[in-house]
Amino acid sequence: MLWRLDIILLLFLVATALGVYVTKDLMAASIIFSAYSLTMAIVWQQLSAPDLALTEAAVGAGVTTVLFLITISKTVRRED
Amino acid sequence: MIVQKLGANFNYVIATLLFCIGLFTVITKPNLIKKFMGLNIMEASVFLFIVSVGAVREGSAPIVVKGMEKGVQFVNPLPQALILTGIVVAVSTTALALALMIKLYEQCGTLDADELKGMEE
Amino acid sequence: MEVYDIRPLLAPLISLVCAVLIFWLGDNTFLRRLFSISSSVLKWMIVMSMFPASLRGVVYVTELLPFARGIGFILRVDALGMFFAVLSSTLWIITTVYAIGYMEGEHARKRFFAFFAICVSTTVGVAFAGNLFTLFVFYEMLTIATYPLVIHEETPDAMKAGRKYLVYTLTGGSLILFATAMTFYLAGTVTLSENGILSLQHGVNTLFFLFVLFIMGFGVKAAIMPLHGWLPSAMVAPTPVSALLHAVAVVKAGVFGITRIVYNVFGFHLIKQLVVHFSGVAISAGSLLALAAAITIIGGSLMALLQDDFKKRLAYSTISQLSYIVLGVALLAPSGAMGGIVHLANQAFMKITMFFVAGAIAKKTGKKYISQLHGIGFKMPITLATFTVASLGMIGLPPLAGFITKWYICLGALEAKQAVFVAIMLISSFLNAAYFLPIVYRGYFVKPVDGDTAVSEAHWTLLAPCIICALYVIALGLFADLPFVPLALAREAMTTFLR
Amino acid sequence: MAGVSGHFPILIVVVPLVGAALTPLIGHWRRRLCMPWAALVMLFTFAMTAFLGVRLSLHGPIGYHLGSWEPPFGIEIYFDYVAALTFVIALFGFLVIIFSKRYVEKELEEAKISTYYTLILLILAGMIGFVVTGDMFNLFVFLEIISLSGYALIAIGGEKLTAMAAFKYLLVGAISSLCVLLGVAFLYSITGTLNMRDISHMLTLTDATRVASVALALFIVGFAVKAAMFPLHIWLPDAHALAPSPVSALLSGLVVKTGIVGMIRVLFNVYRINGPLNYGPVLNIMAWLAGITIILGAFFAFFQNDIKMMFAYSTISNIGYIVMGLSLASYFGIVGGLIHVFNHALIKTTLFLCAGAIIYKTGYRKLADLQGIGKKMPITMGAIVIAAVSIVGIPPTAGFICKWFIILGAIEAGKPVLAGMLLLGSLFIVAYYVKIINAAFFREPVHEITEVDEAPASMLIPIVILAIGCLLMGVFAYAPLAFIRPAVTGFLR
Repeated sequence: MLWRLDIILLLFLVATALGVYVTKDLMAASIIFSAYSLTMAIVWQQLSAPDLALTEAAVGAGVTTVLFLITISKTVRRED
Repeated sequence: MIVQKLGANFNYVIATLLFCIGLFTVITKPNLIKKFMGLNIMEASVFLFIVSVGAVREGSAPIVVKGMEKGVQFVNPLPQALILTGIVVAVSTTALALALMIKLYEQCGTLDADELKGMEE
Repeated sequence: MEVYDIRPLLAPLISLVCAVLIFWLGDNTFLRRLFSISSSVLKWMIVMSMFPASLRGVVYVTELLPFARGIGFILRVDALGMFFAVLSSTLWIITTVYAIGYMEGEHARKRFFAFFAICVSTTVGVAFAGNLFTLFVFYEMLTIATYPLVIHEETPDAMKAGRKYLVYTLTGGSLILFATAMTFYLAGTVTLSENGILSLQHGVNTLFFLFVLFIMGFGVKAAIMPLHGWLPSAMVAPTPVSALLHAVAVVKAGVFGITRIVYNVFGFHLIKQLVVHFSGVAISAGSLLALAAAITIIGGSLMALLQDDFKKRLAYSTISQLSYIVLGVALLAPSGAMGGIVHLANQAFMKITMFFVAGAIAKKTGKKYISQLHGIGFKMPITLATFTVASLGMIGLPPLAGFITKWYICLGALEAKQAVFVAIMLISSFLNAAYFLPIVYRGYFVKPVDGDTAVSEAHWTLLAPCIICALYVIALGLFADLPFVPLALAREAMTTFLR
Repeated sequence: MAGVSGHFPILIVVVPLVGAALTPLIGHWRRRLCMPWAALVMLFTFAMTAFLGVRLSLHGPIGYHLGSWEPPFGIEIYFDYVAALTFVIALFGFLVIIFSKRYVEKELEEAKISTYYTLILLILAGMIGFVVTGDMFNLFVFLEIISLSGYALIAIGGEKLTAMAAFKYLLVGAISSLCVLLGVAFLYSITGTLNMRDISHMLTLTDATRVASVALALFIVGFAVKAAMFPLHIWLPDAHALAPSPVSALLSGLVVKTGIVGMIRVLFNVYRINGPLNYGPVLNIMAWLAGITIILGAFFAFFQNDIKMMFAYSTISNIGYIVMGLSLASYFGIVGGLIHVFNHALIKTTLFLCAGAIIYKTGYRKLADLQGIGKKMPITMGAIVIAAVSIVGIPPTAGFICKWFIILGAIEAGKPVLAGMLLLGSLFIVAYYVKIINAAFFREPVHEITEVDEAPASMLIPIVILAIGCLLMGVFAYAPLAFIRPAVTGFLR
């Protein structure tokens, strides 16, 4: 039954990626990107890569998002 | 038949799809921050692909636990070690890029690639 | 017989050292002159020291480090190379004296004399090159070293001429490089040999293509029409440059290259067999080259007739005269080859006299156009006398130098059973007379416009070279067959090549 | 292999890396010591590479297994004939550091000086590692080290638009790195190893040629971006022209070569010309693209009026030379390509350092402003002339050698048209170098640059050494050929 979860997760990845693409508000986009990274972390757990999952959760979802947010706060918030 | 094949390679299909979405974002979005989100999506998709290559269905994590019986199938640990390096590289690239963007914004007052291009001339 | 010796290297090196010294200390006029003259004399002595042995058929060789399989710097003094080296080193002394007088008061003399020395160094290098590769190296260096001399005036005109010069010659150089590489690929070597290095087994069409490439490459400097465009415009350079480089070094390097290609790369026998059939018409390499030369001889003369600028007229005359040499070589007959090689020297001495005269007149009176030269013979009788000697030589009047050439080339044409070229030579002689004699006539028989007929010759540094060269023109004709004259060397070269 | 010298293959990477790590600390303690420290580190590395080079020429390639793990499990450093390039990297790195001293003091803020030397050491370490590693993944890692420090170095000057140039480079560079990574992953998925020689061996056994082909395509695209091959060259001119001059010298002379070395590794060490995958058509396309690169690079360079911009475009066309030589896949062609990797590094480093010296002294960089500079800075301009003559390929200078070999290679491969393209390109190249030389020597100055004199000795010495190198390497070409010949023989086996 577990592979169903995999499929849902993977589809969710696609959805978040598209979300990043369409969102005009950069702040929102970076939050969605964070969700993308977190989902990715879970996928990696599913693929039996716990160390990667941990790193991705911390670095991908955490640090990168924070960096994005800092940049956005210092520059522009909207895309156009 | 096609569905079966698709199911067996579902990870790869998704990875490719994500790669394309990322690339599309990089190419079409004028905003530099957005471009970089796209690049991050691309990177993650490549990592997903590589880990999927090493993954064995129903294999266990490559960690030796006490009292483990022999013959357990491990997933291949090498790709994961590579990806770990890859993630670090990706985040440092992102950090550098974002620092550049802040600098660029201070100098030019915009992060729109088209406007910046106009400024270059 | 080959003898290993350092002198072939020493001869080009000495003027290179001279150039470095001039760059370094050349701001001092005395030192600059000292270096220029002493190195030219020294070089002449080195070259001449090899002369007697060379006449006996000794070949001096210097091999420098080869840097890749089959390719390296080889300097090899055979009779033909010796001939060219004697020619250029002799003329360098004379021209240096002339240049010192002519450049008095001009700007950037340090640069001028330094590059002048480099040019002569590379010319001797071309003469001594023992393989195509070395030949190409010196040939390209010559191009580059001439550029600052061509644009010496730094006027927009000069810059334009310089650009044109580079475009033409470097394109030619590229073709030579390509052809050299192809030769290396086909023959496995680029070392010049007395009877050629290529053979028919490479395929007639390939060889013909290669031949055309080489001729087009060297033909730029040899000013074969239609590749001659750079030569007339390069006349903006100071006269010593025009004289030495455009009558001796640069153009002769092209002609010399063609001679090398025909006799030492392809070889006399191979060229004779090189016939391609193009849509039913048989074209032989030799006759193609001879045809191009014939067209240039006539075309150059006709163009010369139209020029009023003194140096331009001389330039077109050069174009025409150079093709005598090419024609002589292309006839592939013993006498023709000999006439061509001898004309390397004859044309040089005659043309350099004329350029010296043009320069002396321009320097003294500021007159650059032929239409201004009324009565110049009253003011500068000796100068014009030397010019007259040279023009009569050019026309081919016996016993002057030009006659020897024409005699041998006509003989060659008959030997090759191509009598049409005898006719070409005759027409060309007529045209020579048509564009040179009016100058002489105007100088001696038309009274100057201002009526001033007081004799005022140019400075001796300008006059002496004219006289020496004119005497040489007479000597080359009168004593052509004495053993210690270039003719003997030319004969030696010819007999080895056509064996 | 006894004693410390046995560990040299890894030390040449580790020493500059550790040196880079220590530079900020030293800078924190005494800022003035940064430059001597960096120079010392590089000199030391240089000595080691020289030792390895001699060893290589005497005993052949040196394999080194990290932590004594035999490949394919451990990481292998393989000091082969291509790796002899480390010698050049270390030497030029050293010269560039010497040159940087005065330049950096003038052009950079004081706080950035230690960062600057850190990044320089890092990029050099990355390059040395890239060249010597025998492991595909390490190739990627070192590529990223080079790229990241490269992006930062371009932007360090803080001039207007440098951030833009760096960003452009970063974006394209990141995508190209991803391509390389993906290529590595593909290869790993079909061979199960990351060691180059193992992969090469496994490729002969596997039948997954389609995957291998895709991986090859990814590698070529990835490295072509790094090497700035047409049509992936757009990032280069800005990046190389706007960076501080010593950095431009490093980038143009050496860093673009990582793309080339990457191609060499992939094409000749991993896939092999006579290997199972027949990639002749790919090479053919590359050769034609290289021809276009040569001509276009030279063509655009002609219309620039900024000297650094000219040099940057000239780099593009020279990369075309190299790629053409390599992709001819004939003995002479590859020899020509490889020797130009070295010769172009020499020439372009000279040119950019000279440009740096001129900008340092006058503050001008446009050709129109620099008229008559040749009389004021004769040594610097003389070096430019030597380098220009050399890059144009006038014998007997360094640039001629490669031209000769590549043309020979084109004829050998039966593609004389490519040789024609190369010659045409080199004629274009003449055109814009003549422009520079004319402006510098044969025109009257427009600006009052009377008080300008020669650059300081710390700048002149590297320039003079390199310019003499440009001259000597034409005559003593057998020295690099001693390393290149066996390398090419190995490729063609």
